[in-house]
Amino acid sequence: MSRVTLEQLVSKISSGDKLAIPPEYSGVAMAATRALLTRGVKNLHLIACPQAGLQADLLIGAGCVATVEAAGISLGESGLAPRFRDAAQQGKIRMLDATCPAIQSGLQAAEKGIPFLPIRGILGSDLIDLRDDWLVIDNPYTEGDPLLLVPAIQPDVSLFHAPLGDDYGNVWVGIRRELMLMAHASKSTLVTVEKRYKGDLLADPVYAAGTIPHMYITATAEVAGGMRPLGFFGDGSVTDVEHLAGYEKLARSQQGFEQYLQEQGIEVGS
Amino acid sequence: MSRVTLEQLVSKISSGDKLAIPPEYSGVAMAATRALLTRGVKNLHLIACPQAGLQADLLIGAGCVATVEAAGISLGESGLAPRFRDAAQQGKIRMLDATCPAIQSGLQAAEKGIPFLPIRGILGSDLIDLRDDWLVIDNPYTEGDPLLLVPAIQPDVSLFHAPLGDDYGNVWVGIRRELMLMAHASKSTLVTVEKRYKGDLLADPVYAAGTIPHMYITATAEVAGGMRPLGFFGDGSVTDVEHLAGYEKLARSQQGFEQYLQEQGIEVGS
Amino acid sequence: MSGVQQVPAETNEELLAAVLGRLVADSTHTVVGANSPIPASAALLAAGLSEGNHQVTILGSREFMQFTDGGKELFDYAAQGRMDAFFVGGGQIDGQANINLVGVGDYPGTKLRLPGSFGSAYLYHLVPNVVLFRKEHSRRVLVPKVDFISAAGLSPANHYRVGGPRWLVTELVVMKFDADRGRFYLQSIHAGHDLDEVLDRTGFEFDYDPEPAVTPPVDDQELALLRTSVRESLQPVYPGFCSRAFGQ
Amino acid sequence: MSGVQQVPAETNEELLAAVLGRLVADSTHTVVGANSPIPASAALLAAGLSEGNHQVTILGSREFMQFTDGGKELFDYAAQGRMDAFFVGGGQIDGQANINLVGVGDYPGTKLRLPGSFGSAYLYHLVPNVVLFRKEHSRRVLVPKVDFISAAGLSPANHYRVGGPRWLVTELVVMKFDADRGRFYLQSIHAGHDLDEVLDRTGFEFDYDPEPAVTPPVDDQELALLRTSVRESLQPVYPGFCSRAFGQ
Repeated sequence: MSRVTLEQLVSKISSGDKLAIPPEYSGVAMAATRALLTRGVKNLHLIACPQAGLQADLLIGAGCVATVEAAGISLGESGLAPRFRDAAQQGKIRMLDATCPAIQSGLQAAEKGIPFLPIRGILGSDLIDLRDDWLVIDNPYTEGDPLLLVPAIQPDVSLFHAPLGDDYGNVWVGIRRELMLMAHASKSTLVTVEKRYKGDLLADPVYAAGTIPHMYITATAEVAGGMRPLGFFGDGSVTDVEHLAGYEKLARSQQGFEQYLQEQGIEVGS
Repeated sequence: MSRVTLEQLVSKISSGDKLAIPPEYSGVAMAATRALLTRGVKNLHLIACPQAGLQADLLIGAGCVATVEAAGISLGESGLAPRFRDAAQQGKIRMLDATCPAIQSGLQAAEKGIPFLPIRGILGSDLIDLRDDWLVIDNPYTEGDPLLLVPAIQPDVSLFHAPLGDDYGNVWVGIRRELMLMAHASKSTLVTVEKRYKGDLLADPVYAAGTIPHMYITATAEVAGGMRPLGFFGDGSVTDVEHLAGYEKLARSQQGFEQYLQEQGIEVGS
Repeated sequence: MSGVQQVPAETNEELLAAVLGRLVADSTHTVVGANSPIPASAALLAAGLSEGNHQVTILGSREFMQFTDGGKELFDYAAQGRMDAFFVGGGQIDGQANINLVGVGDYPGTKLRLPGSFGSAYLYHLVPNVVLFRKEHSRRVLVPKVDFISAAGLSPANHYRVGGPRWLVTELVVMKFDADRGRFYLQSIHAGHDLDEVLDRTGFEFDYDPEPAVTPPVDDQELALLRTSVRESLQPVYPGFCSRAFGQ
Repeated sequence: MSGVQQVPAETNEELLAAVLGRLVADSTHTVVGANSPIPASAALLAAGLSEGNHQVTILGSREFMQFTDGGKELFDYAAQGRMDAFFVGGGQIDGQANINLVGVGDYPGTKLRLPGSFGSAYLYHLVPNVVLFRKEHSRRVLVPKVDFISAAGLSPANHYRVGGPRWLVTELVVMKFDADRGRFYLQSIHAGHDLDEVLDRTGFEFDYDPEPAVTPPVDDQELALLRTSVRESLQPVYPGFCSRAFGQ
């Protein structure tokens, strides 16, 4: 584990990586995403764990993404995600449609080092026909009981924003344990932290309960406000819905999207 | 959820129940176990999650147990568990030998409402031949890859000791999340708590991270020192090894075991 | 009688919240998805009328969130059978209660790509009382056959299924889903609308009484709760909705 | 030379800790099971010599415990390939490195029921460097064939296996397990013992050099570390062991 700058952090994400990102109700590393756009990666396989919004739309609009694996991509109450919608409608991205618990089960399979997890429900959904990596088998325990299997999802890298990080590389996420699941499942994990925790998070039994231990953390960068303009469970801040509404309007066209980037001072690398 | 007396708590455990108990490094409800002996249940199916010690040995010695499902039963550095050893050697209990992660995976399958979990390793162990509920299948994702499946383990009731409980029925377990897994997997969960937490554990984001929400908790009873003579993660207390050594010596015979009960003032109900 | 205070007329949102609330009245635990203010109002209303035995979880809120094991816990919890009721929307809904949240046109949504199926494909099979709610009642939404099945309304007998769609509520009607017949039945029409309008604006076939019932209006107790405790509870989650949707 | 301080002779525990420590010297993360003071000393010694790149977890301790996801995390962690080394004991160990932790006699342990397999059946396949440690070197422990296979030393080629037994250390010897040959090789004999004694006290066949090497004694650096930082670190976990096992 090492403490690095934001630029050093995103330099650990490479073109073609399977990049896992958290849902918007959790901790989204937006500052790191902007830095990643500037770095200019290509052909990412984006894994929304299990859904995403602005972060995914920016990466798609900037041409960083080849594949999207998600249960849903939207701007929430601000509407559809326009660059995602456009790319999907035009077939510019390969879409691996899923449902939330299927992605979570895939991550848990990777966490447990097993090839798949069975999952209930879903049978009869057209999702199954689209996913040749989802198998329906006969439950070996009960005859005539068809059962869906979803394969392990092991991201190359997980990227998220967390409330606290300490000098030992431990990261506190509290009840937002989807972030811990991502870290357990991933080959590497990059975290922007809102604040530095002085001391050892694992040494305090109350903080330890919500801490991802350093063994799972590749690098952290301290970036106060690193989730903006999104809300954050860590400090109770809410999403800047005006920002999102403005984005949604502009980004309906690629030209408008470029204008948004310019207005935000985001240079897209190549 | 309700707050009850110790006697009321154990009255919710019935003869024949699948009773899940935690490992000794976690929170063992010893006072409740003594109360359970006095209550006098029979034919328990004891599920050690995944191992147990004095608690299991007392229940076995008092004739409360028909089946033991465990990865290990011992008194740790105080030696073998004498009543368990004797009962197993004489075939007085049905033994479902397991390995730690198999029990944990079984509990996770119940937690997820799925019939089984695959698990790596274990192949070649004689454990598999003994367990007709463990299946070896061909991994549907990779030809010629034999893979073990273990079925869901859903206890009727989980019983453990936790550091804190609040008036809403929430129970704080910190990093000892095997207790949370037990609660998630079980039909009902009974908890002795060391201390009452004033306020709502879920309302404090730092405590919430280590809290089992009240929906999973059937009843709690406040019992300070409810883990003694065992150690407890909740207050850093260590096991009374002299007590255990004395027990180990006495309990080598059934007569000595009865003497131990008498010395401890434990009346065994019928 | 003189001196009786005139109760102001219910808003559309209040009616829909009351109607949805009645459909989950018997729940012990109702979960509401993100960005769903009317179902959230309904769940809180039902809980308020239940004398404290009805737990409500509102995804995206802080106060009405009891889970501590990450995003997966909700789905595990449903599979454990601890969750009675859930509200689901749908870009398209058809007469067999199939729902489409993925896209219109050939897959992957050549005409209109929608956000995706989220948890619907799973919860639709595991939650005993799934209530479909889509305000818009139109042939665009209520179609003969969805373009894509995110979650299937019906399952063969050998499929493991402990839950499914039970009700559909729109700005016009309450429909009850009959899984045995595989069809919706028109339970009631909201006041101010009639059967012809419903038939005209519904793209799928359904069963109905030629003289259908009228949806009972919001009663005084419901209205009072909606405008006090429900509104107060929802204020931090949906401030815009609260200032707009509730009457004085 | 005059003035050289005489280093007191190593204790048996110190020798075994040093020998075990060398076998996990290259680890980045070594995990030690409960009730295993000598392996715990070994892991801490190896970590102390590694300049900080060697993480140690001691199950049952508070300080050397970095997991936060309950008992299962250790096993998930191993399956993720994050754990290099683990120490395992055995009621019986045979020449194919099968271990028995369940019982002696016909199952379920008619002669002597042992505690059980714990995590061995799993970790034996998933941890790259499993070091078998049993202090007692006798025909009772080191048997031709274990009565019950808790964990198998060898696997067919098609079994998923990324780890396995690599070493066996007893109070007499270090043996290296050759999985290709399916046999142990006598790496060295601790000072004060000889090949005849080893042959006499070992119940299984193994390969050896007719003039086997002597286990290198504890060196000054090892001894100094064991008697200072390792002892201090272990004091809260194993107070009895610490007062007994380490020389002054």
